[in-house]
Amino acid sequence: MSAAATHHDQAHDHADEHGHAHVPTYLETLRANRLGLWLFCISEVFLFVALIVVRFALWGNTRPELDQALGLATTSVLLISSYFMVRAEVAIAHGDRDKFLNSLLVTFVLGVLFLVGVVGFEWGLFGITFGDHELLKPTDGAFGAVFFGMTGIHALHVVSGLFLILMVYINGRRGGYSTERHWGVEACAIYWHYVDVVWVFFYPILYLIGTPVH
Amino acid sequence: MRQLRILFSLGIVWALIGQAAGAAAGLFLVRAIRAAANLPPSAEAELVIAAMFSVFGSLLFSGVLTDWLKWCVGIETPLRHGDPDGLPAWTRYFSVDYNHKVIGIQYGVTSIIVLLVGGILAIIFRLELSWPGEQFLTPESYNTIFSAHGIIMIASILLGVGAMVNYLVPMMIGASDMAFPRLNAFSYWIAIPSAILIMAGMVIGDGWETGWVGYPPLSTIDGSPLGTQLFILGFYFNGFSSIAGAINLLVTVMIMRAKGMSLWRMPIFVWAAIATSLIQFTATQTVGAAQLMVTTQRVLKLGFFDPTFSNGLGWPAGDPILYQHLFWFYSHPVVYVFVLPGLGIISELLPVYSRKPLFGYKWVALSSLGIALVGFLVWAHHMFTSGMADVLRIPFMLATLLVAIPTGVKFFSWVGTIWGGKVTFETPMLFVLGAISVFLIGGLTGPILGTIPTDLHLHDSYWVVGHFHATMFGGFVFPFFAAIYYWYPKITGHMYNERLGKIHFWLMTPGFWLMSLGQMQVGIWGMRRRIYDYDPALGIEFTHALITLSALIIGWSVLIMIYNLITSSRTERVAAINPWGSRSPEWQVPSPLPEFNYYRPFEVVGEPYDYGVPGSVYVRDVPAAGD
Amino acid sequence: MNYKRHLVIASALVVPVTVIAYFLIAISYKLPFQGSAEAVKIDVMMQAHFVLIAFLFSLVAVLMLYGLVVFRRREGDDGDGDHIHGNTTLEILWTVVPLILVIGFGIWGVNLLNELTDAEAKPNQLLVHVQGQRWSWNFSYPELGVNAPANERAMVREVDDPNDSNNIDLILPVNRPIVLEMVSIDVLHSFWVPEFRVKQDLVPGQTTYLRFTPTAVGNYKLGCAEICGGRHAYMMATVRVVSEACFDQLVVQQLPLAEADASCQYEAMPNYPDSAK
Amino acid sequence: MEEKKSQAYQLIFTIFLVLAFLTLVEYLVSQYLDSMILLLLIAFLKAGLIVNYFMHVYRLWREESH
Repeated sequence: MSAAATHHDQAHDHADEHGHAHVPTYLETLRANRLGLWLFCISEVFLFVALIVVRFALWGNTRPELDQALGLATTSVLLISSYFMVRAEVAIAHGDRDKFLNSLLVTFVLGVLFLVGVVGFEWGLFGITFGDHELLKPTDGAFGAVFFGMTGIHALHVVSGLFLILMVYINGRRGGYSTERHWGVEACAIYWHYVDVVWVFFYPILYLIGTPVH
Repeated sequence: MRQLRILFSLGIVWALIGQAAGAAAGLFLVRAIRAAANLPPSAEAELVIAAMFSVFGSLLFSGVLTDWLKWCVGIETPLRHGDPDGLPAWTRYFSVDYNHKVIGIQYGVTSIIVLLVGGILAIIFRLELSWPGEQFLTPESYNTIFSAHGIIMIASILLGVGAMVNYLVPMMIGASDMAFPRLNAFSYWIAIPSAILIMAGMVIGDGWETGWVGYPPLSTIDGSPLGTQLFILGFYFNGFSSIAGAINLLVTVMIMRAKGMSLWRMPIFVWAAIATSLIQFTATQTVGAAQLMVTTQRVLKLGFFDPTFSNGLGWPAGDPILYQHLFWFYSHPVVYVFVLPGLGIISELLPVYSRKPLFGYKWVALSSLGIALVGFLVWAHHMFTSGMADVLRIPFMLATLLVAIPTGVKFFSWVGTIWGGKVTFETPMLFVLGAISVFLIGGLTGPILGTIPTDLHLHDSYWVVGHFHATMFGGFVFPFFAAIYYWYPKITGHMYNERLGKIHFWLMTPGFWLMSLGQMQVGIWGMRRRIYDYDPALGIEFTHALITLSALIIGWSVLIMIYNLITSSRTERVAAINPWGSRSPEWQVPSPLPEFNYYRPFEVVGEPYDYGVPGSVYVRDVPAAGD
Repeated sequence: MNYKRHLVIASALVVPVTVIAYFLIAISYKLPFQGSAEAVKIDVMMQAHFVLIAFLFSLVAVLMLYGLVVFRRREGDDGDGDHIHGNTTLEILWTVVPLILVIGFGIWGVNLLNELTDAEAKPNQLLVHVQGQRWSWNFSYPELGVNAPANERAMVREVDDPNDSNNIDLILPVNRPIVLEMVSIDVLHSFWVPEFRVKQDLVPGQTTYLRFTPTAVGNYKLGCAEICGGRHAYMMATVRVVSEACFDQLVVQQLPLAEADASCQYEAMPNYPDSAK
Repeated sequence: MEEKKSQAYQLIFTIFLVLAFLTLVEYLVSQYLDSMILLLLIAFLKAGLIVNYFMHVYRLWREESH
């Protein structure tokens, strides 16, 4: 029996041995976790801003020719996934367990679709083609570097977000979350929305701003 | 048999095994995939994936991820604490442990070991530089060694900062531990494989030659040694440690302060730790981005920093100066990560040995934040001669000079603290005073580098080398040693050997002065930085010999300290509860502290440095009645 | 405790210590020979910095040491010091005074920098093209359509490996404004002649400029000041500042050194005592 | 309770519609106006909506949880 796991009132015996073991309540842990996650988000802002700065430094007011339909499609897919994520969170907070799980599943599928859009079509990684636009190559100077760098870093976050969703889904099926205690869902949701917010900036910055160079 | 069992219970052993296994797995994976895809073998790609896998393998095998992995599959794990079952108590210092004091000591010891490695490298190339001409190194190995010295010392300093922050902050604010003990352990255990990657870079693939800055195109050009890649990845993974540690610290200070401890009643060191963490958890990301870009440029040919690209369509090419901006946006503020905790230690210890309140507490606290904030606006002063846009030089020059103001506030506050006190000169105080003197040299030689016209001569010269060694020693090394001596009785319960401590001081301080002033002298006479050999016509041979001699003296003095620290913990000299007469909470209870720091929670009822007010106390136990 | 008296004594001590400190700096940190017009201007600022360093060093060091001696704990006294928390007036004072100093130096620096980098074409100026590569320098004179001549005399270069370094000299006419137009073909390099006091990196993919006016005839050494790989230390060249007449013979007419006027032969390096022989 | 619940669903759906609309506007702006400032403004607006309504940033400075 460890002192950390014992209830506060019963911790007196252990106090002599280990000192004052403050056992944080769920709400206290929640507060710390929330703060920590948000600080992590702020920290990551500097990574993404660095990438954006690189984009503006190297591209200036130009951009490569990219498939606009594909860009709008991936953006929409990610936005819809974000909606289903928040729907899942609202559902668990109000005890709708089925709705929670279904929404989570939809989020996951949409996230995978986004990856297919970016990594599959836009990168042409699996040789799948979309429309007839010419694909940008990673070695195409600053255009290739920045585009693949930014979408790559973002895709990495999407992949890790998908892992989180999968984890939450599995735990959710086992009944790991309740109306009162679902920090895991909240954390996963914050992360997923965060990935979406990043794309909210990346989309115009990569696809819309500047004059295309042929 | 038992010894073997104990050996294989140690996390550090498993971390090393895991790193080797991960590296091997990564290597063979890339080889197999490339063979299957009919691609020619690529040493670079193998190395990168092997390095990444090795870090992950090290973390996995050491056991620092175990709790989290269990959480992933829905298993709740109580926080493990206390001495390990069936194993000697010392083994917890070599394994994954979640107690902030254990982690602090792990950081500290690792820091000193890494410091020794960096110091030995310094002495090797100092011997090479003692005389003009080629001594015993080749230019390539010289380049590798001085580059490694730089980055290894930085790793050491980051570990040392981690040690001070981890050990001291929860103790000072009355928390039982950090907010996220597992994350805390993670921060430490990822620093180990990344340090190993950096050191491996020296031996694998002919080292590297870029200095610790790793400027492209030198770091990305065809034929640059493979070691560069390991150095960059080691640097990159070390960043995880900084970011995680800083977030942890900020949350801890935000929500785990003792009752009554308002911001203006925190020990001054905590302010420094906050300022440090604010820098660490933000700026580190940009250098991480820069290192990733260099890696992708090397492996995948993404031309972020490659100016030679042209496809005839007017598409933009990369820009090598862009790297310098990203790099210094982190690497300048990180200098303040190194020195702010040290300056915090100075401000923390001076009142104790002067028996007088810290002069201008609020000003000192705000000056830490001021330095941290201004530190974000001055990065391009490392690039005054780089060829960046002229319009940028002037604002960065003015911002750079502004750093002098909060730094000046600190100096004058320290003098103000001493005046009117009753000063004693134990070893920690000597190191504090040494720190002030050395940091003074470092600080005063800064503005001449800040005004561009004078910088045009001194840039990339040995003046710069002297200047930053003085700031690093004055801002980190001396205060770190002061902190070690000061809290040694708290950590071990034993008193260090005062005589040896004083010998250490009286060897190291003049030695350092000589070294730093000598470096500045040869710099102003025309000695360039990072050169393997120099022109005897400059007339700098004698000074160079002196610099080498003083480097040796500093090296020996540090060995004396290590001897002192090791032997003193085995003596019978049990330290008094409060040998320094400090008001700080940790000195009001017997040493060493219990597992969760305090037997009962305390509340803050006074000012931290109210020396000279009879009967006033800083903290007292929370009355048991309400509990 | 009579602080006022102590403060007066300590402040009085600061003055002589400043003088001594400046004297020590002046003799141990003697700047190299002033080989360019820019060096003269920059050195004024350098000296101002040295005065400031001497003064601030003395100020902090004297107050500190004086305090440590006067306010040391006496035998048998185990009380605390005076209860002084701080002094807002003093804090403001030592925030504002440095601020003014800093602004002063800032304005000076801006003006001087603008002067040094003034891109306006000066009469009689000479454009020199500098190309850096690992690990050698190449110079040409685009306006004259010639390259810098190879160095025929072995220079005093004990540390230099003749196999690795080029032996092309940069020959410059004295007292003419020089504009260096610099490119690098591989990695970063940096052009530094300590006697000229100015420095500029060479960046692949772009052209950088450096402007100065050499004012003394003699031989100087140019070194690469930005780490550029294996033989970075040996990426040196000789800069020979010669009279206008010699420049004409050696560069414009491309005469071999042996056939040029005797006065164009070997020139001592102004501040390298042993190179005169 | 039930009412609160449907309100919550309604709110997030409304926000989603606004976001979708803004995305469309963004696309149209780039095609017809090509204004970098406007595009960035819309991006910030979208981000603000997500941070506030989807990520519940205000929970950070709320004392009690849930």
